[in-house]
Amino acid sequence: MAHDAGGSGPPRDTADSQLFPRWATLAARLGLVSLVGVPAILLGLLMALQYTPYVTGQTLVRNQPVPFSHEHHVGGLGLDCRYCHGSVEKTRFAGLPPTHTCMTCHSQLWTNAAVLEPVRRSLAEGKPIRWRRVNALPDYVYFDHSIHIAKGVGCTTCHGPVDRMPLMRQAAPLTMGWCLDCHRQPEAHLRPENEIFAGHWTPPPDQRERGRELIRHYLIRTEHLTDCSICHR
Amino acid sequence: MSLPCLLLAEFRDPETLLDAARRVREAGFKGLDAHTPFPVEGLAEALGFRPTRIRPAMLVGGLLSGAFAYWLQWYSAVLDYPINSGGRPLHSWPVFLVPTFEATVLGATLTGIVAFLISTGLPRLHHPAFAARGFERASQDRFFLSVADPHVDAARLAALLDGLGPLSLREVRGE
Amino acid sequence: MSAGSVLSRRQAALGLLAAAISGGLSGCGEPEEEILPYVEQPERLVPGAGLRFATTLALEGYGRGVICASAEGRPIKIEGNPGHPASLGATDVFAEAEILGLYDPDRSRTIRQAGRPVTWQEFLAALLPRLEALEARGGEGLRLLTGPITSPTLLRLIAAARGRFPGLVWHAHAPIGEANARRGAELAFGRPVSMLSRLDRAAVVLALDADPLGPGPDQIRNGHAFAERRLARAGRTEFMRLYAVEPATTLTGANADHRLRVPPAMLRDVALALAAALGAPVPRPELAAKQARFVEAAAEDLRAHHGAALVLAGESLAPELHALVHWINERLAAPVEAIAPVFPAGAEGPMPLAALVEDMRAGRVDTLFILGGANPAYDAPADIDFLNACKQVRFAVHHGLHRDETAALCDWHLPAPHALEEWGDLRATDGTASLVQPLIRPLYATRATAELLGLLQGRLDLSAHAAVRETWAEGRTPEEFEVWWRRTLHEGIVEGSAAPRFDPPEPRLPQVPPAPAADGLVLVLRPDASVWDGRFANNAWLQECPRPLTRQVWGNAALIAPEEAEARGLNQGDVVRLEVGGRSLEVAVMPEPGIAPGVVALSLGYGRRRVGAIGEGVGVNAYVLRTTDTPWTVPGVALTPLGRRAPPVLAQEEQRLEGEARELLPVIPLEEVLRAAGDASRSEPPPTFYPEFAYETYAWAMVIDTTLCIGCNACVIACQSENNIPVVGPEEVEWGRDMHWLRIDTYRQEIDGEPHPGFQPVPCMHCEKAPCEPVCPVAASVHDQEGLNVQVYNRCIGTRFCQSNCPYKVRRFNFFGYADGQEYKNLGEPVVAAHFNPEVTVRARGVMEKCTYCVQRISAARREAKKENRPIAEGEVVTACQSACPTSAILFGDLNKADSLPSRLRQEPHHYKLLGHLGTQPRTTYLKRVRNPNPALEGDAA
Amino acid sequence: MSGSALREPPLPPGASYGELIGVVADPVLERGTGRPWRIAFAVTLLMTLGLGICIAWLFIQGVGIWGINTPVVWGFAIANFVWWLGIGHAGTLISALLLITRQHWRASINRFAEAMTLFAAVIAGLFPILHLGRPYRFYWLVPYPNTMEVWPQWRSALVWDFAAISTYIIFSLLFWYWGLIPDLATMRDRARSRAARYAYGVLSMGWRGSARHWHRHDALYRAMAALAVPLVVSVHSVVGMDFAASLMPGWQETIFPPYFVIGAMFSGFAMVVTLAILLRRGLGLEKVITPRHFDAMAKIVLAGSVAMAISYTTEWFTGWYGGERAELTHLGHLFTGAYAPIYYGMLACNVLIPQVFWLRAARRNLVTLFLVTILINIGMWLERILIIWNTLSHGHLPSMWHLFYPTFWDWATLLCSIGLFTFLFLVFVRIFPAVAMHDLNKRLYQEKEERA
Repeated sequence: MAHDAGGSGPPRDTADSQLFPRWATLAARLGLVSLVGVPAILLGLLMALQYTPYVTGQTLVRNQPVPFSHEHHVGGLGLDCRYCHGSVEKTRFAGLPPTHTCMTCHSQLWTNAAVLEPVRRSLAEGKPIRWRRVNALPDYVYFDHSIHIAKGVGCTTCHGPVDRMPLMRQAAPLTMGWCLDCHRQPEAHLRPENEIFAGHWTPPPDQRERGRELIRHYLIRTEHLTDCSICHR
Repeated sequence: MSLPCLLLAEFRDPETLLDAARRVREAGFKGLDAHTPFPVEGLAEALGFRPTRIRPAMLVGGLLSGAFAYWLQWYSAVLDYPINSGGRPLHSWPVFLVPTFEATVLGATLTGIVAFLISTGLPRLHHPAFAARGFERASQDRFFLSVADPHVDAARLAALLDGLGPLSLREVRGE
Repeated sequence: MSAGSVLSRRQAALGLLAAAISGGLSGCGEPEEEILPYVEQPERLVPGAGLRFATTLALEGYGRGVICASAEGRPIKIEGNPGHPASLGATDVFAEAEILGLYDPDRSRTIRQAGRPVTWQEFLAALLPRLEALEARGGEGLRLLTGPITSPTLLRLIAAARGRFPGLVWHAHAPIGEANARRGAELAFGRPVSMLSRLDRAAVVLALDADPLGPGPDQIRNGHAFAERRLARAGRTEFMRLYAVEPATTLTGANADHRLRVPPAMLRDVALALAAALGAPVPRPELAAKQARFVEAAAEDLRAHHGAALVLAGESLAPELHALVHWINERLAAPVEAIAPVFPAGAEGPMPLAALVEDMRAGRVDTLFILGGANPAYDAPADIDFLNACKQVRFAVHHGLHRDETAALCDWHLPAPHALEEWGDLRATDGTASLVQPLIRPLYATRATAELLGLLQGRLDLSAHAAVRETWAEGRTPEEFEVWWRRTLHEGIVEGSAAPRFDPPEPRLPQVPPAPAADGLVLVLRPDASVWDGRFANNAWLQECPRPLTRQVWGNAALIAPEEAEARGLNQGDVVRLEVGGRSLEVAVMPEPGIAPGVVALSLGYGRRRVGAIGEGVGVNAYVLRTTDTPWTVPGVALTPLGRRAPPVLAQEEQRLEGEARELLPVIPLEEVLRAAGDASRSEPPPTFYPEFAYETYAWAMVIDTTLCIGCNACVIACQSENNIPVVGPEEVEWGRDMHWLRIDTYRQEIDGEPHPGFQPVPCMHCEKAPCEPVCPVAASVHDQEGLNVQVYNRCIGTRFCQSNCPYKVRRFNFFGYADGQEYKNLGEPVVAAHFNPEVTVRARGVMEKCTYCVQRISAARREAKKENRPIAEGEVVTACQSACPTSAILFGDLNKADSLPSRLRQEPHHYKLLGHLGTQPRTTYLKRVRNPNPALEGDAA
Repeated sequence: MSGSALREPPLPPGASYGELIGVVADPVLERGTGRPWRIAFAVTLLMTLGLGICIAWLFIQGVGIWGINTPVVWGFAIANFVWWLGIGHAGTLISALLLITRQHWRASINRFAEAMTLFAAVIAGLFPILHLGRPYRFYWLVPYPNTMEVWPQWRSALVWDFAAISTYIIFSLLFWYWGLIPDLATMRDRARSRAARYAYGVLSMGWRGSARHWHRHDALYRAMAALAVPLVVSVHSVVGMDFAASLMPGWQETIFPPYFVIGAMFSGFAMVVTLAILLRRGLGLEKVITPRHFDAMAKIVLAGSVAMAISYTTEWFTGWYGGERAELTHLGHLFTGAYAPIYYGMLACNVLIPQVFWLRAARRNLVTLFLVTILINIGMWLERILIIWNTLSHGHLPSMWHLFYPTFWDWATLLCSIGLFTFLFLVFVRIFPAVAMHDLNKRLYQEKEERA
């Protein structure tokens, strides 16, 4: 135990003859701070991560069995969305063109282009083309294309300027928050009927006013739009 | 940042330490402190410490975090996403008070902790006092008076403490 | 689209054309999906939109017209066909459950010989030479065994087959059937007649062990009529009175105003006494005071309602008694209609099973076709030894949905298509014909009965489709036939095909033989409300559907009177041996207040040995105690306790309602409703601190009329089918974890010393001040703007606080992944997933769920209305339970419309809120259960 | 509080500062682990691993492995939660309340009582999460920015729980640790091995007993004590509200919050006594934990038991006086239902048996104390499970009456949680001074002064 070194004259001890070196103090303080700080920062990053394309899949492009270019067909040839996505006005599901639809043109054009081989095979073998889904929602979300079309939400509002997409890309984060933003104030995005299928559409300067006008026009009950039961069943 | 010089006087019991403290203070020494195994009442006064501001800090911290908690509840339940929950009012203030209270306590506590660390300068693993031989008993059964005053040397202190019979008197040198 | 192709569970849940590989409800980090468009898109079919087709489903050979909804080519829901006389827009449990039956993984998939898979060609190779030989012998030794058949096409083909094989004998076997009724009618009228009772024109009805409201091909029609006559509304005086005399409670007895418990033998005396009281020259038997008084009062009541009084005889009654009842009805000018039997009788009709077995044993049967799901090896009476007889048959072909007990005896087995997979036609009990059209391409390589009968004529290429068209093309030019065909398929009913009514001859008064004196107990056998005669034993929905009254699931029990149980020192669940004529079975007893002393009631259809993973070994096979001459009541049964216990699995353990608790399901006499007529000062909400939320657009609400609820369970299965409600299995139910969103609480209250059962369907109450919502920490249980109490599965973390605070306990928790990876037995197989309704989320483990008022239907209606810029019309939203209910006891609508059904019914004097005093302000409310007692029998004690 | 009964000093007269320190510190620093300790350690370590298995199986299979069912959706998990949290109350109370009320004898027991509190609270906090259907989503109770843009539902008592308990755990940890710092310094200075000195040195953050430090320490510590009392009360009131803020018969009672708080103190003190007895034996603390301490604590337990009796009778009375059908049915079920025997057992443990503490002899007889306090904790667990069983198994609608039957996993989880608690405690007494040495010496100094 402690020994009392009594003696003549005041004994002198040097500051370094002790348990911890000088730097230990700084280390301990940093340690204490990081003990709290590091987990906090990690959590913060984790939260931030949720907003990144890494999680939401925004801007994500997928390779397709057939490198179908909306840019060419919509932007170039000016096909109407509904030519291929036939049920977009009728049902929940926008619909994908049956192989038959592709062949209406491609039985004449590019009849032996290599890229179209899968299409021809599909028709020949009666096997569907396996497209890879780009805009995917979780299965507990019941999104209905037809009602959005009917109430003045244009295709590009969610799908982005497809007429400039060589390969289909997920334009929006498709998070619940993103849906809510529009469901909370639709006026920012509503369009008149004739512009719904417009290839790319930029809101006019007085969109707010027009939007409110359109809400009345389409008889949209905004208060109901944030009900859970609107999307979840 | 170790002091150039630190004088330590060791005593057997708190009473003597208290006398010593009073004396050195009257002598106008600077940089006074004491090291004891348990809190000795009156020591702070004897050494002339100003009352600490930890508690006011805790009060402020508590109130702030409480206010934030209440605001958060109000914002989220009334403003950001108002949802009809069992026909209860959106601004259900009586229940909002419960989390508010908890937040207040937590806020006050954490503020207090931080304030304590700042005001005491802990953690401080390296300190000249530790260099003093026999100082380990400061946490057990010895009572040390410490003077960190460049104008004071061991002799003056010894003279001043004459009659109180310190067990030992030592000085710690930094370089 | 290749709807037959096996779908993944997700795909079904997702309902897109996409095969989604996905994590649970939490859906974090979207997995990659694929979308498969059509190659050639079928016309009519719009991806994402459902289709509805009219078709017909058979029970006991009789058709019940239905409309089947399909999604992406998968049949997913059965609804009633309003145009069909045997459906009138409603369904029964059996019809609803056909969906699961279609996707039953235990269905037979391949042709087999001696258990080994073979090809159709191999079968033909074996069969055709035989047929040649048989034809040479004039068909001697060729036999057909079928269930009851009403299909014009099949009858035509059988006749045609007889044309080729004069010696062909057709036998029909129906374990339930209507043999006694037929013989009784012949006794009375001297020729085959079938009598249609018209409850909708009856003011007083006396049921002699008859169960018009019970399960059976006519349940829906009778239920509908019953409801028409028992509508208790303020100021509406007309209200049928129903008497029941029976040994064991039937649904009819449960809904009767006065019910007399008598042992089966006593039924004869009651019938005679009644006839005598109505002036029949028959000896008036001695009756106990209580019974005498009952018969007296009933007879008086019947006489008083001449022209609208009706007596019904149950199938269990002897033919003589049926005849006697015909005589009584004649006397009362009862509302009955005579038609020629829909099910062919007499010469062109089939021979009984007994004759077949006799010939088989004598080796007179060379080639035997067992068609249409006949299963004598399981359900033949015990005195008919089909098993050994079958060994004598050289070439036996079994054709059925499952490789069942009979299939095991036959050398050949052919898988039969499910009713929703093939073409056909059927007749309803009133003779109305309707077409059966497939909703989906056959899942397996099955052959329709018509095809097999085609073979007998040597027509190897005859498809069911062609056969049916042939039948109906007769007497029509091709053009008009095509028009007719399309219209009939669309309507789901053949116009003007109902059998013509005619005036039957004066019924003769029969000689009623004395009741057989028997000692010991009398065993009363009944068709089962869930598995019928056993054919539905492998249907998990039906097995788990709580039986009416007993609320037992997954099995049957020997029901005995409580006093009987006490006398014999038996407790619920004690296993006993029932023994008669050297045959015995072991079964658990269950005291049931509705059973007459000295009677043991046991339902048929259980104890299947070969049917599939779900049904095998469930319950006890009662057929072993059944004989040809005692099909329904087996006298002289000895009961010996075995000291073992096997408590029945019950969905509801406490049924007694005493004292104040009666407020839960008040039973009031009709007068109270009439007296209180016009008084609408009711149902103001209790005072509250909270501001009332305004529901501007719609305020959905439901009113349930407990007077009309006959306890048939159709709504329960409809809900299960519509909302993807999983089956949990007997063990889990025993733990108390059944998942039905809608349950039929059954309570018994003593009225005049008789237990008076009452049914109370309990869905979610959708309380405006919902106790479940404020307690949810994550806002998974919340209200929407239309007043729905919605449960957001994907937000739910499973604290179960909502359920613990729900006074109605209507919430259901996924303790395991019942629908999501931890399914019961084989219900996890991919094909089963095809029955899921894509409009409803398949709930994962650990989340709470509950009745949503079919929010998917509301949402669909709302979206349609919005697209057309109009409000949702009254009656546009029909919940699954409502659409199934044969008595329209469940009514749904918008409270914001003053003229909507709920709004009007909430003004009724006998309207009440369940646990209303708690201030939960439920949106689901009730009408009290109204009785129409005969004053002459009131205060009848002891 | 009844501590005022202690006129005479509880510490041995003539003891020196160093001696007392030795009494506390030597068992940790000088003496090796005894055989009993090692056996206990091994057993509880196994039980802790067992808890791990229970949890693993739970996550693999789902909460269905427990006996919970549709009406009785809550079971052991919630009962265990309430029970552990109750135990996790006495520590902070002893420290804080007795500190504020100047009950200096607390010095001998507050340290390990606080440790007990901490461990119990942590284990308690475990159960609500385990009990979730989807435990991996528990963090949705925290208000944080998320892409769903949804928030916790603040009206739910569970959110209050979450706030209260997390606050309480953090608070208890800090309170305990701050009280510990000076003693850690002492250990640093007494420790022989260099490793130990470094370890204690880091943990004590360089505490050098400076008068300044003491001054600030005192200010903070007393302020925290002042906060602790309302906090503790709030925590178990909130737990009480989990049940009271409902409309189920037997739950919807205004008495619940105070009744739960008292119940918590009751069981907590009982547990403290149990542990005190074991510690006194195991570490040879006879000098610092004296019969007088037990006497005082026994009195508090007795008071608690009386308060519980009052709570029960109030519950019965209000139930009967309210006259509501469901309430009466519930009452009837308490006394005659399937769980009645357990209920009577509970009453015996919590109300009847503790009455022996009216006798001075019983208060000072360690065996009696030990047995009674064990029984009390069993009784308190029964109370908690019965609150759940009786109400949920016999709710408003007879059609949904269904009993709860525990499964193997119910029992395993409960027992293993006790194992974990003991394990943590065993580790604690081997590493930290089980008694607050600076408080002891301060007390000693005061007594010397009083004598002088």
